[in-house]
Amino acid sequence: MPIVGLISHSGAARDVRRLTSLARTIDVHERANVAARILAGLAATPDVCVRFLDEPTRIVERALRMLAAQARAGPLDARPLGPLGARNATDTRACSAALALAGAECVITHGGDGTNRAVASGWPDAVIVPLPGGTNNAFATCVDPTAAGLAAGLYATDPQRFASHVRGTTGLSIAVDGVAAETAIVDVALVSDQWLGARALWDPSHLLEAVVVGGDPSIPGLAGLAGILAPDVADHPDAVHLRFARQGRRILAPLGPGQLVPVHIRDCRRVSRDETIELCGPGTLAFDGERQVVLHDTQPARIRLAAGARVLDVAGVLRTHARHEAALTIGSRQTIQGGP
Amino acid sequence: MPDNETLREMHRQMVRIRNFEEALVQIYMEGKTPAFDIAAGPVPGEMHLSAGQEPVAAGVCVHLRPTDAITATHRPHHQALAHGVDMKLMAAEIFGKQTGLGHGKGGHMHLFSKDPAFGCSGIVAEGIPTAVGHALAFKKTGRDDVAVSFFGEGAANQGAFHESLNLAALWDLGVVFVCEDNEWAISVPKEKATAIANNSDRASAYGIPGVLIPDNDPVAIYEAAGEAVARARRGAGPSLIEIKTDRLLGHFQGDAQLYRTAEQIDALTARDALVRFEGQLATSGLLTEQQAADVWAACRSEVDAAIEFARSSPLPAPESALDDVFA
Amino acid sequence: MTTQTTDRLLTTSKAISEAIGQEIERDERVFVMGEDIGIYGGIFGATEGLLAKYGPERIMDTPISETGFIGAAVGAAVSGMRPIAELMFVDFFGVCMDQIYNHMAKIHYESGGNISVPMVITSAIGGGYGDAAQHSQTLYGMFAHLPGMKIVIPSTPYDAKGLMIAAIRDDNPVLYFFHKGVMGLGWMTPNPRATGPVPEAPYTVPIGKADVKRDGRDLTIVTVSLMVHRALDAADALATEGIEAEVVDLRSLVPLDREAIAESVRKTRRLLVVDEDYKSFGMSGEVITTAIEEAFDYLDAPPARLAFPDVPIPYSRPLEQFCLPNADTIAAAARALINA
Amino acid sequence: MRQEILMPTLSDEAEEGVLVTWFVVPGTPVRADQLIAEVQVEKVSEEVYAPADGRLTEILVQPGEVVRQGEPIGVLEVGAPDATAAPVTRAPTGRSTAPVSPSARRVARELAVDLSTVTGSGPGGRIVEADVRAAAEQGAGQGPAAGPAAAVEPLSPMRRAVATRLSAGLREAAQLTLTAEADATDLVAEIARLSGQWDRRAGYIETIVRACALALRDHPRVARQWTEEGLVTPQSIDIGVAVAVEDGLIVPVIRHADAKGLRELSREIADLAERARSGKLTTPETRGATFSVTSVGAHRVDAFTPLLDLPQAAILGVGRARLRPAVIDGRIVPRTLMVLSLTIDHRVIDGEPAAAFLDRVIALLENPGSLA
Repeated sequence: MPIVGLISHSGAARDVRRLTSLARTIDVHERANVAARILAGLAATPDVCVRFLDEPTRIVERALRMLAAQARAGPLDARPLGPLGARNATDTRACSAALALAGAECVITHGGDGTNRAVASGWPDAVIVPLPGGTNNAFATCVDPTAAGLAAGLYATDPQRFASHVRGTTGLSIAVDGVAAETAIVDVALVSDQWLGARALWDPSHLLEAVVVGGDPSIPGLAGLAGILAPDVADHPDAVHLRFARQGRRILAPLGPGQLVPVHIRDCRRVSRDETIELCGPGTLAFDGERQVVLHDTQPARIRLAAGARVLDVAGVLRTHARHEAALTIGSRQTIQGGP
Repeated sequence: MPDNETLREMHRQMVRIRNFEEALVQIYMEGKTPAFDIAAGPVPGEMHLSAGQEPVAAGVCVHLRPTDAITATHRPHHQALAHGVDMKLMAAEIFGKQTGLGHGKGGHMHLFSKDPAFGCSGIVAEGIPTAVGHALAFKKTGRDDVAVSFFGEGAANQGAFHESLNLAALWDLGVVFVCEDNEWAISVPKEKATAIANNSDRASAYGIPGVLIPDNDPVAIYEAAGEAVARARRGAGPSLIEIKTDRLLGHFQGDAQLYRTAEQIDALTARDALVRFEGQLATSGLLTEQQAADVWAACRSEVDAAIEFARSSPLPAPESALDDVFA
Repeated sequence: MTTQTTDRLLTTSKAISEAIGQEIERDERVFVMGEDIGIYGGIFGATEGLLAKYGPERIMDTPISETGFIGAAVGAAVSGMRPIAELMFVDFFGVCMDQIYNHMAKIHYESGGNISVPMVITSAIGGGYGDAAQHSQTLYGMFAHLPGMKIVIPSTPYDAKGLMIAAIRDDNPVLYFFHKGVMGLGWMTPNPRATGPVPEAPYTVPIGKADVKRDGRDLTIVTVSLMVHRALDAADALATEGIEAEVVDLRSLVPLDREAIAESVRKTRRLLVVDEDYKSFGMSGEVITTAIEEAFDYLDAPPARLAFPDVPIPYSRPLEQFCLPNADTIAAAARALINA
Repeated sequence: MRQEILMPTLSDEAEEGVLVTWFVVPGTPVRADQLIAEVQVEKVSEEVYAPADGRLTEILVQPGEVVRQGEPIGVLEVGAPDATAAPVTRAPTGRSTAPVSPSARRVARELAVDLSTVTGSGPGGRIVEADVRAAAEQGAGQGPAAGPAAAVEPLSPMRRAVATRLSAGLREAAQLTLTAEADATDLVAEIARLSGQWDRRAGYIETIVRACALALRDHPRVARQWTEEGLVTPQSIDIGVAVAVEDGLIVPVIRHADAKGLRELSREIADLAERARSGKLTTPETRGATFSVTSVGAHRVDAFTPLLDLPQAAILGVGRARLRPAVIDGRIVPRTLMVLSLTIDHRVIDGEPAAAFLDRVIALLENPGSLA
């Protein structure tokens, strides 16, 4: 039976930016609700099973209870996989690696950019169906969770048929002291902090440099800033390298939800595919908006463009399926539908 | 981000607290062996220690001034010390001496101080409404002081917690609600007591910011608390911070901890936030081995002096039990 | 008997609200919190007209959240304010008692006298109007049992004003109980004794001093609140039979004016306690014990008591009236005590 | 069959624990699984149940005692429980006196009315205050008449104490008083001399205490005390000195009075008297006298009968000293004389040895040099 992974990150959308910006809180009930809607979509597709991240807030178990309470879904083979009681990105990565090992066809994520980075790093070839569930969601775009579940289920049932709807993204590989550290899926920033602390970035005065792929002025964070500074880069697989300054060109940057703050730009230039950018300490490297590695003194980090993650186009899959079927296939477990 | 001085100060506070409580671990057992008799020895009664929870106190209280009011819990030592409550007077109170904060009438769960403004309650969650009142007074008198209420994850299921969040949000008061989630309400784990996973989510119910600090990290706590305190100080209203912290010892001293395994306890000890923080400071070049040793020695002698003061202080006259019921 | 030199008459409720208003004007630290104390003026009129005069900062309507706002009053008092918090009916203490007896009443003691909690809790007590088991109790005996709070219970408009001003100025927590039947409310059974002379200028009635409301030589009736009115009615009836009853209005339960009880008993040799609170383990027992301890050698008969029987307060009129002491039953008990 | 009840093993680390309490008295029958004891190791407590029906015959570890885990704490004699012992019956006790109100009792005491002669008008024949007053008026002439509007002052605790102790003395002891006159002429001169020498005025009282102390050394039997077990001779000479205070009498005690000189006695008596008047004496300072001295010398009283404060067997009363005609060598000469009255408990001491003691006191006072 084809396997679909489901990783919902319990800690996302709760960090200090609730205080420093207008970031929302996604509480566990909302998170379980999203998971339940994903499962409803999955349950409608023929014979897939679900393996999910076991984390302490038990989002998927809650979701399964919600689904059962609706009394519309048949039994779904859904079981946890990977480390028990996962608490951090390492555990997410391990779960993702376990999914790869189990032969999963794709994985649905509900979290922020950090969650998707962890999934991609544990399973580099993963076909990801990302639902936005973090504070800044540069990587994931808004998709209805039920549709996402349905598309993931269809894809898993017949990956060949929907192969054209898998899109590869560009990422950024980071090496510190010559050792590969991580692949970021949106951006790498160097900030003046010497500590990981609350991990999030919110104070523009701490920004020193950033390398960003997939700039888009319509999303928050450094990707949004890059999209404003280099509007023609948006559809281009290249990256931009920003250097910040104490004064100089002043831009209103969308650093967080509801947080438009002035930043000073020293320069901004396109980074070509073969180029290596060197970011030097002291400072802290933040990947996709989270402080991750402290650079001491003049410790260098080298950034190169690299293959990012593989993303499933939900609308594309559903369209293709619709073109071939008069209506959605009713699978062996009957379901599908909204309200009474 | 904290500057280097602040980081060293936070470290020093954590070391002070740890030293103070390690001394109490020893003293508490005086006269209580071989058979544990809770009434025996120089320090009778229950003794709730905070080892492992020092980051909460150090990271929050470093943002406070003495006129900011704290309400704490039955486990109050770390916050009292970090807020500047006199260690000698505190020790004397714990020994039940005349020279103690409450002249021996309060004890370890009932430490009160005017300057710095500090109080605590032995009743779970019931110290929270008082913090709302402090903030109400500050607002009415135009003071930009803030009130900080510390409570455990067990308290967040009590009505007083919810009433307090509602009132503080309704009246837009400068309260920082700090939930110390050490996962255990005596023997009941949070997952058996709380319908939702993170108490920070409960802020949403009252339309105030809720922040989760997942890893008991003093710098992360510092950053979040700094934002929350600043927000309260500028009149922007209350916030809720939930900190996942670790209770390294039993609920109280003498707790056989039958509800958790030795492995679980060892795992907590292995991730002792104080050890971790010291390592990080060393790696950052902020604390040499010698400096660390000096901090420990200085704190130890401060604690020794406080304990000596407490030991040598007179017991209160028995009939003074009848005083102080009324002002 | 307190001397009153004024021609101005007020009801008890107006005397209370006048006292609060005068203290609000005198002391900027004084404010009132409670349910329906603003535009409504307090369910029993204790804060009538104050919102219009002093505004919502001084007269704060609260949500139905007694633990929250009484706890907030404790905190505000510790931080230097002089709050008055109204617990609408004393029967509601169950939802906030911890703040009252574990916090308000104990902080001064626990702090070794270093922290004061100068606040007043006002609360309506008493029945007789068919409000049944959860809205008719007096319960003052239960509070008086717990150390750390003063308790005053006025029976006349004059005492009501003077005790309110004394309570606000006191550095201790004071519970100020007013019986609904002494307030002089138009929508309660008319009670001529609920209107009386009240000087306009502020004055205090000392807390802890009983008041002999009627002199007598043949027996002492010790009581409080509305039962003072009933006892005076009974005494008038007894006087026609040649029995002169002395009526002692305790006015405060904490501190209890034990000397006043003993003095009157030494004079009359006979004691009857009338108590609207439950009979057992309460005020009546305490008063009788006081007489035995302080004036044993002056008793000519075993002290007697007339109190609410140990049953919840029944709803139906004949049931409730059967339980409540009244002028007739008091007179009968007095005769029994004299003739026994 | 005998079966040991063992201390349960509750902890791997601690070796021993404590027996908190037994719930069964030895000798009583128990049933299997009946709760019989509670034990505690460190902070863990555990209930101990009877392993079988039987009778708890022996308790090996008392509550509070420390015991090693696994060791026996008691012994069970296994077998069917006995029938319970016959119920204990108690003989009824009762009183059949007419009830008297507290107020009536008080007034009867004040007016010395015998309550057995009063008829009660209260319920069940209870005697009330009015009944007593009526009886007192009727019986005027027999007992002291009640004044028409006598102001009644409540009895102070001290008043009660004085009354209780002195009447008890009169009731229980066989009191006998001896009187004798002492010539204090030389003593007066000596006191004047000492006053000049000291930084304070000397007085009679220290000389009398000193004389009594020295005489008691020679006549220890005077200080013996009556007890039900026999006569007890005190180990030291501790002399009480009566001090009049407002509404009462306090008798502070001078310990080892025979070891103290006049000047020391003077200072100590003044201090005790001062503290007695200001209410600052502690109870131990007024307890344990073996002999007492009481003086009314400041008033116009020549002689009186002192009363014993049991268990003391002797007390010396001192009248005023005044110039009086005396016959010396056949001539009438003015001398300062004072009367000493010695009350003794005749159960303890007879007249003759008491007189010898009094002789010795007077001899000492008449030769003040011997007091030094």
